[in-house]
Amino acid sequence: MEILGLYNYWVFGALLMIGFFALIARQNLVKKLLGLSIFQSAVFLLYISLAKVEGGTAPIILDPTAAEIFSNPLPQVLILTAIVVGISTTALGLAIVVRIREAYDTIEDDEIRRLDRRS
Amino acid sequence: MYIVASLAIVMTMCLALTRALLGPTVYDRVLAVNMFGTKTVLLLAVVAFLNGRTDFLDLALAYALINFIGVLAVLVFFQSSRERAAGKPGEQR
Amino acid sequence: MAIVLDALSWAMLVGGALFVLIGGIGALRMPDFFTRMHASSLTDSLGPMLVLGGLALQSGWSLETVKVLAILLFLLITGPTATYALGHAASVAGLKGGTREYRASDPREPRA
Amino acid sequence: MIVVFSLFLLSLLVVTAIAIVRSENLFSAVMLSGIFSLLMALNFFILDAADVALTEAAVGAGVSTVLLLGALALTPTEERRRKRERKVAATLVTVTMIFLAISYASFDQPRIGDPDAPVHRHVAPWYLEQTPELIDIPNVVTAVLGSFRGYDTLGEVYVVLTAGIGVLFLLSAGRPGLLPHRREPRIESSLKSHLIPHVVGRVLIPFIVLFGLYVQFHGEYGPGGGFQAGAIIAAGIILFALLEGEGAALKVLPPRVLVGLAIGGALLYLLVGVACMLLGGNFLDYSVLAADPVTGQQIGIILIELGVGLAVTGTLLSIFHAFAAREQ
Amino acid sequence: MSLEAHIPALPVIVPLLAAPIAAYLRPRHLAWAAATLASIASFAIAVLLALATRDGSIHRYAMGGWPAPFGIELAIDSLGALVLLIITGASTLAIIAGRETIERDIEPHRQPLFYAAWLMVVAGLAGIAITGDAFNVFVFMEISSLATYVVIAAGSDRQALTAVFKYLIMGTIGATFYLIGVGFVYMMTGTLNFADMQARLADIPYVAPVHLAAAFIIVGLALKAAVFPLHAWLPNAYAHAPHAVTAFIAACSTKVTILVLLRFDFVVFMGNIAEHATQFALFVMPLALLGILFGSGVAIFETNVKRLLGYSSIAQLGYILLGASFVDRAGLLASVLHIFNHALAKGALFLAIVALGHHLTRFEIRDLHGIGRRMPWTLGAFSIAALSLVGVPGTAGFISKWYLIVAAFGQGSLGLVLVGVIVASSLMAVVYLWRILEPAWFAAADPVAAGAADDKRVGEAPVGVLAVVLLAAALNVWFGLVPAFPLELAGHAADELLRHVP
Repeated sequence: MEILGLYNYWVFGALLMIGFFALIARQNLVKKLLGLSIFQSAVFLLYISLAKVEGGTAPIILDPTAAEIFSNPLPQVLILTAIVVGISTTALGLAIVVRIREAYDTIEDDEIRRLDRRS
Repeated sequence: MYIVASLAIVMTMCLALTRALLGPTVYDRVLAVNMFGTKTVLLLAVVAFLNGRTDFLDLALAYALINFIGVLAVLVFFQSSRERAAGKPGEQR
Repeated sequence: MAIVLDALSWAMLVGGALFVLIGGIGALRMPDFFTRMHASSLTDSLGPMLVLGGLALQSGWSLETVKVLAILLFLLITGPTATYALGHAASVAGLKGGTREYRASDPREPRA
Repeated sequence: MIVVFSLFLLSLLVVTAIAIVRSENLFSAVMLSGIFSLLMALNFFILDAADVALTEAAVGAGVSTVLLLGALALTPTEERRRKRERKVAATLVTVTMIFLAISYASFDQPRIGDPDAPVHRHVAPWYLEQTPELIDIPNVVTAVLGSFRGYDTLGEVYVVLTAGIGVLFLLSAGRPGLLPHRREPRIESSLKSHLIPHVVGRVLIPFIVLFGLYVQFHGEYGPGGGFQAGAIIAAGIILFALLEGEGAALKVLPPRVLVGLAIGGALLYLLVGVACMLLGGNFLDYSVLAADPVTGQQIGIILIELGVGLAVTGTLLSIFHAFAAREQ
Repeated sequence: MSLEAHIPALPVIVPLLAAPIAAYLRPRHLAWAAATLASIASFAIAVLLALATRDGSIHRYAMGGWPAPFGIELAIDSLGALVLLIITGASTLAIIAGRETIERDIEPHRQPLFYAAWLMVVAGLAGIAITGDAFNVFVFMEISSLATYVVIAAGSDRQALTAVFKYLIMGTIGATFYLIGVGFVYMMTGTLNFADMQARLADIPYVAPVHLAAAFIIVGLALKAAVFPLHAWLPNAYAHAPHAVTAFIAACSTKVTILVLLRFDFVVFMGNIAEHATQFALFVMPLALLGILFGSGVAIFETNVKRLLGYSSIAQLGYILLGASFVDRAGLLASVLHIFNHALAKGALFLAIVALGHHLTRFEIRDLHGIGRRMPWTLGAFSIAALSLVGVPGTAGFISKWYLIVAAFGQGSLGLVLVGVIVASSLMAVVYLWRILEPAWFAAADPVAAGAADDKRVGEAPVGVLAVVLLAAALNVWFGLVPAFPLELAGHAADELLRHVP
């Protein structure tokens, strides 16, 4: 069953590209930030799919003696950090969008570029 | 036995998602989000029992709480932006 | 005794799953917003009651039961409140429910 | 059986992502991104990552939806429809090319879940064996997060602090103070009239904050920890702000206290590290904090998790209030 | 407790300690003082570290006391020490020189936050320079990027906001690409430590994911370092940021990313992927050459002085990559040396702009007409830095251009073409710098165009700022005449990078 083992990587690729598309093709700045958060969520999915072990459970060892299979804790730690990085970037991006809205009265990328060129 | 319940819940989440995608008005989408959140809580509880790792139930409680706050936040912000857009004299800031 | 408990919890689980599914279908098939909300919010309380009740029976007298019942209590408090707030907001915003809409146009397609 | 679920939920993810990109109304896009985060959290839970599922739910579904809404309240909520989308064709070509490259490379990669992939062979077994001996706490993820890779988490707290400082800096331009006290809160007017959510909300807030503290100090034994607790407590106080209006919320936690919380949390983390240096160990080596190294590690992890919780709570609340205060 | 043993960890801890304190201090002069003190302290530590790594030794420091592959390990080699020196030096000079302009541009209640964000940039960049762990680089890259967005957005005009938003989008895409690359390498090797990664990457059966990882990492870091085709965010970000911020960032922020690119490519990939050396050369050399010609070419036609220097930075970055793409000791030596010398030259140029900023609001070339008569010392320093940028003998720029040309000759027949490009772009540099200097010195000053209120108010810059600007110019000349110190560090850095290349 080839597909079962690799489906996560394809979904990772798909989400990465959906986010990347939104970042490049969409003009609305808030939509770009949503695309950015999808783009970053794809990476979280990649790391957590690496951590999965067949028949394993979350790495919480209630009694060390029991021979249990656990999933890999390291990617989960990395992703805990990356999630909070993602939301920090989104929060800062939103603050900049709010300031751009007050300065340019629009949050469409092409209109802003036209206003810049004219001034 | 848990399989049946979790299958049904996943099906409902799929239906809720289609409602969220189709929903003509914003309130339909809020309804879909609310349904989705409750079903996630249920699915979490059932899967926790399915895997036998029942110490993850407080995750389900966190989801329920976050979902409630999310729905209320959407209503409040949507209401205030409608008021601002409509420029009702009553609540004019 | 255990078999009775298992059978009962199995019945509650399947019943809960059924109601949840009905709620989902209702939310999708109903013609306009308020009827959709009616369908989904009702099952939002009944479904968890049955499903979580079934789970509580499964785990007998233990910490898990307390946790499951805590989740159930929380869902029963917040579910209806969220639905009320949603319904109130929708009606304040002027979303028309009711039967008047279907007289003229095709019953399945609401005018709103 | 669970594998079928994971395939199904992953495809739902892709559907939701496409819906977010395609939707014109930004409000519905924000709500769909709320669903997207919940789906992400579910996928993490099915892939046996309980801590990450809790973080994604608390941070992704809860706080980021509120922040997006706060920003949307200040910006137009409808994406402008264009006659012809520019650069769509070119982007689609590059996008499909990169996607094919990733899928092509995936055939050489280890299958999901196969136990003898290099990832599970090298560093992970050491963590799983050594945590019961060296740190003796059940949750290995918190042990790795707090102690083995504590320097990463220190960097993480400072990322959150930088975001908080940045948002406060940007949104306090042209205003009297950092978080100017609002004369008459905007949000209060809209929820005051809702009696039932108002009462229910007020009843629930203490339990939410209590649950946040439970998650904070339960981090060693089950899924939980500083980030999740900070997000949950911040969500609880944001609920209070929604019900009572930010004016009341700012009276409960005035701006100086919020900024102080954020800075105090980050400094607490750093000073624990510096204390370890002064007591003779390396930076962030908690075993020198107490006579017996294992208790030292546990004291260290509890302290830094507290620092993380304070920093995240203070920062998320100041960001929320900064957006709300920008309303005038 | 001997502090000396903990020196490797201090360059990050000091700014991290000072940043929250600076944010909380209400009086803004105190916040500035805290930021300056922290900057000076970390500069002193950087000097100590540079002296310690002068003999080519690598100082390792296990964070949290855990051994290397399991815990995070700091590995400070001469390359890291050199870049650390640039970061802390540029930050100290820029923050001392920039106080008045920051005081004028930013409202008082926001300045403590500004200085806190400034210190976060220093801490983030220092964290990247000294860490030996791939994921740790990502975390500190995020700290420095977020803080850089904040300090650039402090610019007075509204175009700073759009420039910062574009920088945020492209910077986050770059950082996420880097994270994907690290994820793929972690998938194949199971470790995140550079040295450990290098050891384990040799015996992996599958090749496709490693190529993909190399592609993601190179593209991601090229995006963050504004390498030629992906440089769109740099000119606007430099042009619209506050002058002091541009002086600091222009000197060091892109160079730190180049350090990570060199470290990843030469240490981790070069030894393990078959003929990665030729791949690296074939991929990077054309980009570097195009970058040099494009950067210098556009700079000639640019009217805004700061954006002009931004395009010249892209060209100089091309030099650094050109040297690295030779994949031999001479090339790498020239490349690392140019990291140091370009930081000196570009830093001095922007510091002079900070001094000019006291009396000029706009920085079109027209505004600099006849400024030489009113601010002779500042423009003198500007001219010396310009000479160093061009690479006139006796200045720091000449040393690295000279070593680059020697390395280029080492490339055989291709060398002639390379030397031709280097000389051509140096001539272009003369052209675009002369376009600024000639009217500045000799043209008649028309106060209306210069936006200066009236003649008598426009005097020399304040003494403190002038001292810093002259010191920067003097450094250019000093390291032009006595290049022993950076040469030695660059030599050891080149040896360290090439140690793993077959």
